[in-house]
Amino acid sequence: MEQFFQFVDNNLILLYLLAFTVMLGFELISKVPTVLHTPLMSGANAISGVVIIGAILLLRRADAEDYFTLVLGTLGIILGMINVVGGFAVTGRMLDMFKKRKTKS
Amino acid sequence: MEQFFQFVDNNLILLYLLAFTVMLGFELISKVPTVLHTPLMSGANAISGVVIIGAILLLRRADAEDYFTLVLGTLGIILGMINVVGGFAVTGRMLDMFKKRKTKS
Amino acid sequence: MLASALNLAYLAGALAFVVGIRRLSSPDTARKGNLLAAIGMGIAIVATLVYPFGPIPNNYAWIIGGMAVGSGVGWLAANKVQMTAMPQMVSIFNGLGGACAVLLALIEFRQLDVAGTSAGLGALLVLGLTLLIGAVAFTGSILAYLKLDGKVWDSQVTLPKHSILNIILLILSVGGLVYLCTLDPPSFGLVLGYMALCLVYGFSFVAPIGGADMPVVISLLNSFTGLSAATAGLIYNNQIMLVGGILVGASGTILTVLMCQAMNRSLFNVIIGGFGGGASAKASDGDQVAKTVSTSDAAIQLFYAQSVMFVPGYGLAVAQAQKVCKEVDDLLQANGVDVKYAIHPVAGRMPGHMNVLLAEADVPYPQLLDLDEANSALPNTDAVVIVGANDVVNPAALDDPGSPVYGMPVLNVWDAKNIIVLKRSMRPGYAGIQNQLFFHPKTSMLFGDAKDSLQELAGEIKNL
Amino acid sequence: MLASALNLAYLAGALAFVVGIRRLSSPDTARKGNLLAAIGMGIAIVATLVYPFGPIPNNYAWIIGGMAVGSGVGWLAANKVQMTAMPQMVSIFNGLGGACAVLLALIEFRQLDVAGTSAGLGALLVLGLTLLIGAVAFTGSILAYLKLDGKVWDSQVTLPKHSILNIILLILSVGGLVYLCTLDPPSFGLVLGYMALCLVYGFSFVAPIGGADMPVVISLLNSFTGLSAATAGLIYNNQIMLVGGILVGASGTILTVLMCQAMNRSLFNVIIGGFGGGASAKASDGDQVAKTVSTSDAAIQLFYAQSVMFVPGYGLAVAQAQKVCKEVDDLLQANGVDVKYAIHPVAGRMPGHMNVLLAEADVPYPQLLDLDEANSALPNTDAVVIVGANDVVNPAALDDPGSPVYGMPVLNVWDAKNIIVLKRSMRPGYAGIQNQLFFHPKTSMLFGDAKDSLQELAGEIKNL
Ligand SMILES: NC(=O)c1ccc[n+]([C@@H]2O[C@H](COP(=O)([O-])OP(=O)(O)OC[C@H]3O[C@@H](n4cnc5c(N)ncnc54)[C@H](OP(=O)(O)O)[C@@H]3O)[C@@H](O)[C@H]2O)c1
Ligand SMILES: NC(=O)c1ccc[n+]([C@@H]2O[C@H](COP(=O)([O-])OP(=O)(O)OC[C@H]3O[C@@H](n4cnc5c(N)ncnc54)[C@H](OP(=O)(O)O)[C@@H]3O)[C@@H](O)[C@H]2O)c1
Repeated sequence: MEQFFQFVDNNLILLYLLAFTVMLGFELISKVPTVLHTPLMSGANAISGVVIIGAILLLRRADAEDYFTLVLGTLGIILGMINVVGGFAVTGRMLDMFKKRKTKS
Repeated sequence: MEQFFQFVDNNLILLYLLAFTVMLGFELISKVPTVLHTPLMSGANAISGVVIIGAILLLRRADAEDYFTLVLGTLGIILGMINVVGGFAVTGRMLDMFKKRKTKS
Repeated sequence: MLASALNLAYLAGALAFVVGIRRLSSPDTARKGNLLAAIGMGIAIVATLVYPFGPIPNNYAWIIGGMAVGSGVGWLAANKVQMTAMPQMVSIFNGLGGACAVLLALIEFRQLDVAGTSAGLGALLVLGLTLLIGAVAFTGSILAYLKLDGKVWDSQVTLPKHSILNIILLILSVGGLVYLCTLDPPSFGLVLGYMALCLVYGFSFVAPIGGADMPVVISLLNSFTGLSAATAGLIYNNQIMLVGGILVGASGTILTVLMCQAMNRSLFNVIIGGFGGGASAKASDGDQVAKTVSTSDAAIQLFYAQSVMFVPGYGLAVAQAQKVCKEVDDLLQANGVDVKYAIHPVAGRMPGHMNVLLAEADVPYPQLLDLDEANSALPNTDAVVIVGANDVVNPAALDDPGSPVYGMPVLNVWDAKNIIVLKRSMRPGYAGIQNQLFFHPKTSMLFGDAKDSLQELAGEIKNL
Repeated sequence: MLASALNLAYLAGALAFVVGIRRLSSPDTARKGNLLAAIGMGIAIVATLVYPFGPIPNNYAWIIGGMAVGSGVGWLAANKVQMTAMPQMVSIFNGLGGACAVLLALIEFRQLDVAGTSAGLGALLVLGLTLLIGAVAFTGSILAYLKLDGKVWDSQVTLPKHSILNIILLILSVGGLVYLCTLDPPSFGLVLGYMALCLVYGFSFVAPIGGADMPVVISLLNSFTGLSAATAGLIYNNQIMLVGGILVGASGTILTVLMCQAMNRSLFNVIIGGFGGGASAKASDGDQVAKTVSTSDAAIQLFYAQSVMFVPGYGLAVAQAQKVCKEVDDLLQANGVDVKYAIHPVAGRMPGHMNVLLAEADVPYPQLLDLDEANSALPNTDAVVIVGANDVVNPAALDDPGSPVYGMPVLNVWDAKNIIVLKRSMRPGYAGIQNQLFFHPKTSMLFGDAKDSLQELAGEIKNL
């Protein structure tokens, strides 16, 4: 418990940031039309690939002889990168439908 | 310039918080109907009275003999409190119009 | 532990602000939003009274005394003000918030000077900015109040080439700020001089802006007050001041822009002042003669109509004619006439102006039509009575690309069968432009103060 | 200085995420939003490659190699997938993001174990949470993919009393997390066991959920991946991971709720699984007989109609009948029939499903009507052709309060003059309930696979 309170006091601004980001996430989405649900989900999924940043940081600091970390970390980078690149590309393809929509209507 | 960069590096989370709060402020307002402009302005005005928090902090720390600070600080509290209380009260009165609206329609 | 609890209370207060503003922006939840924001403020104030603890003087007598006085004055002022004078009140309140920020900065500067310690560039910059922004919000709001209340006229405070003067004052203020930052600590006398400069700039900033644009200006100054609260939050490293201030700053800015958009103008255009400059293109456009109508003829026309629509505008507010208007409405309804009111979003001088006035006269809500509803009902309306409206029924908005109101959605009153216009003269309205509607074949003018005209109409209708 | 610049670049990346998501939520700006978010990600990755500087091993060969492989695979997969298999693809991508978080946590745990240093409660908690959430997102998404792709059937993976099993697994996982936190550092073997438990839980979490609810589940698992990215951000004290993750977590949650609302169900109801349990109230409701129609009669009816409206549903996707449907459409239009498509927002198995299919068949956008447009056009429509839709045209949504679809807005096809239904049998659709529409006097059934039926229709029309 003590540790929790200490965390609160030391990371106050972080807590504000978290709370406000959650609010912002809610606000941003709350009025999206149904047809955009799937592309939006896909785009958000691509963004969740930021976890790759962690894999890069990890690997950059890893001992050059520590093959366990190197191999698993590289695997992480591959998986994360598939999520990021594939995610944005799939979203783009989905949205191409809407481009068609625009020009013809 | 050096000081600016140092500030950036030391207050990174604060900067995120600022940027996200600005975004949130924009998002919150961007779809308000015209009739609510005046009450919303008035409500926001009441919130800007948070500056009174500063006046309270200042006065609580002020030397009990330092009459310059005590008098001007108390004046600040009075002005701030007028802003806060008057602001919320006026907003409430404006919005009472809408209550009438609701019950009859 | 208590400290953490209080820190979390602050956070809860900040979130209450966010959710409060969010709710304030939708009619169904606005009242709860206001309450929530007020609760957030209450939490923050109470938390500040006890935290941080430490062995400090506290001076609770001064603080509580000041809070009591401020609350009393604020409460009374808010509740005694006339509904129609609310924008003025908001403007004063906003100015006082700015003044509070100025006082804070001033006291901090003096303490630096007395202690003679150096504070660092960052602290000086933050203090100086708080003073500058707060001062502009203060004197600007006071002048806005005076203008709105009709105590000061634009011409009394505007100098020729005023915008050049404003640019000079702005440069001087910013220069003063930079200079202050180079002295660490600056002498208190110098700070006072800087403050005076900032106060003058605030006044001068608002001076050239047309009195009728004051709602926009108040919204802008409101976002300034928010910013000064945020910079003051940096002084005390206090997150709720920071976050609350920034929220108000951001939402105030957007609100200002939205208000300008609703009038089809740019913020820059408002700030430069002097609306209506190049607008006389069509004003001198002929020796057309407007048709007039006698009170008794108008009364007969309304009495035998199936449906009548009132279009209130700024003139209704000037004449304070809302109650008499409701009287005529009641008389007509008693005779089976279907009576509606068409509320244009920017009729009057503040958003919701007409709603406030008509609510005061107890006009029930279902009788009020918004722009779209009114425009679809107008083709089936027998008679339109325009009570002191002008720009909001100007057909130039649809067909004259050179007109300053071009592009603004207006009430298409010419779709109705007959139009009766109540105003005092052929003078233009807010935008300063002629209105071809007055020369329309369907239109007849009934000149005179709106209240008098409506009173006479009521008398005639009773005698029918 | 460069460090500050990179920190600001991170911030810019985070803002690009925010603005990107904002734009993704409106059709006009969605494409730009996606691009902006991708740019934000690019900035963040590049910044991470060079910052922090320091004398560290870097291992650029491994990193760049991994990035190249990942990019290649991702790009190919995204571009080679069939339009109709996109939800599956998104599900896999999401699972891989979760797997990445799992690997990160695993490596960090191992380094703790190898070094034998104590890490502190906070760090252990954050690592354990990252592993738990990431693992659930990983195996859950993979199972969702398998179900969507028809590779696994609900009954194959669901045990009786499955929700009790899930509660037990959840308690075990959380208990494991708490236990790990008490060991500082925990042994790597134990961590592997914990990971296995979490992976099983993710699988079991999704198992009982109906295959057709997978889009909702993917959205939920997507918000889990976001959360695991955020907790991983806490490990590295990296703000963009934190902020990006939280954003996805929050918006994913709201999106999930919105999707459930669009189907008139609660999230809880979806997660518990087994839709349609108590829904058979009206299913056995009589020995009513549905009227059938021959292909040639149907062709004549359509050929001589003035206006025809297609109502596509999930069956169109199953039969892959979109191209043939367009062919019939062209034939009818060539004969002067006015052809439209009514797109119900939840027709098919993912939002926008019908739009994707019809876009693939090059149906021009103006022919697509949304729910409201279609419902106002239906009374003036001569013939409605329902192509594998069922729940979205179920009148029980309007008049049977006991029905699970009650309250969902539906297409009021019974307002049209004639209704032709193409489906293979009298079997119910997604909600598992009977549809009285099939017994409606205006309705005639044309049984058979939608693609075959349409092909025959096309043949008949050509011969007319
Ligand atoms: N609502 C807002 O938020 C807001 C804010 C700022 C500006 N504005 C602007 O204000 C304008 C509002 O349009 P509006 O049609 O309501 O008003 P308007 O165009 O300003 O016209 C008001 C008319 O009322 C007449 N009038 C004044 N006193 C009167 C009296 N005692 N009895 C009878 N008539 C009287 C005036 O003519 P006489 O002098 O001949 O009597 C004048 O032509 C728009 O241009 C809008 O952009 C609105
Ligand atoms: N769009 C979304 O986001 C989403 C997500 C999850 C769930 N849902 C739910 O899915 C449902 C969608 O409604 P819907 O009307 O589109 O579909 P539906 O109610 O599931 O009905 C589909 C119908 O298509 C027929 N069908 C299947 N294969 C066929 C084939 N090859 N040829 C011809 N007919 C075939 C089936 O009947 P036969 O077997 O007799 O042929 C079935 O009755 C709603 O209940 C909705 O809530 C939607």
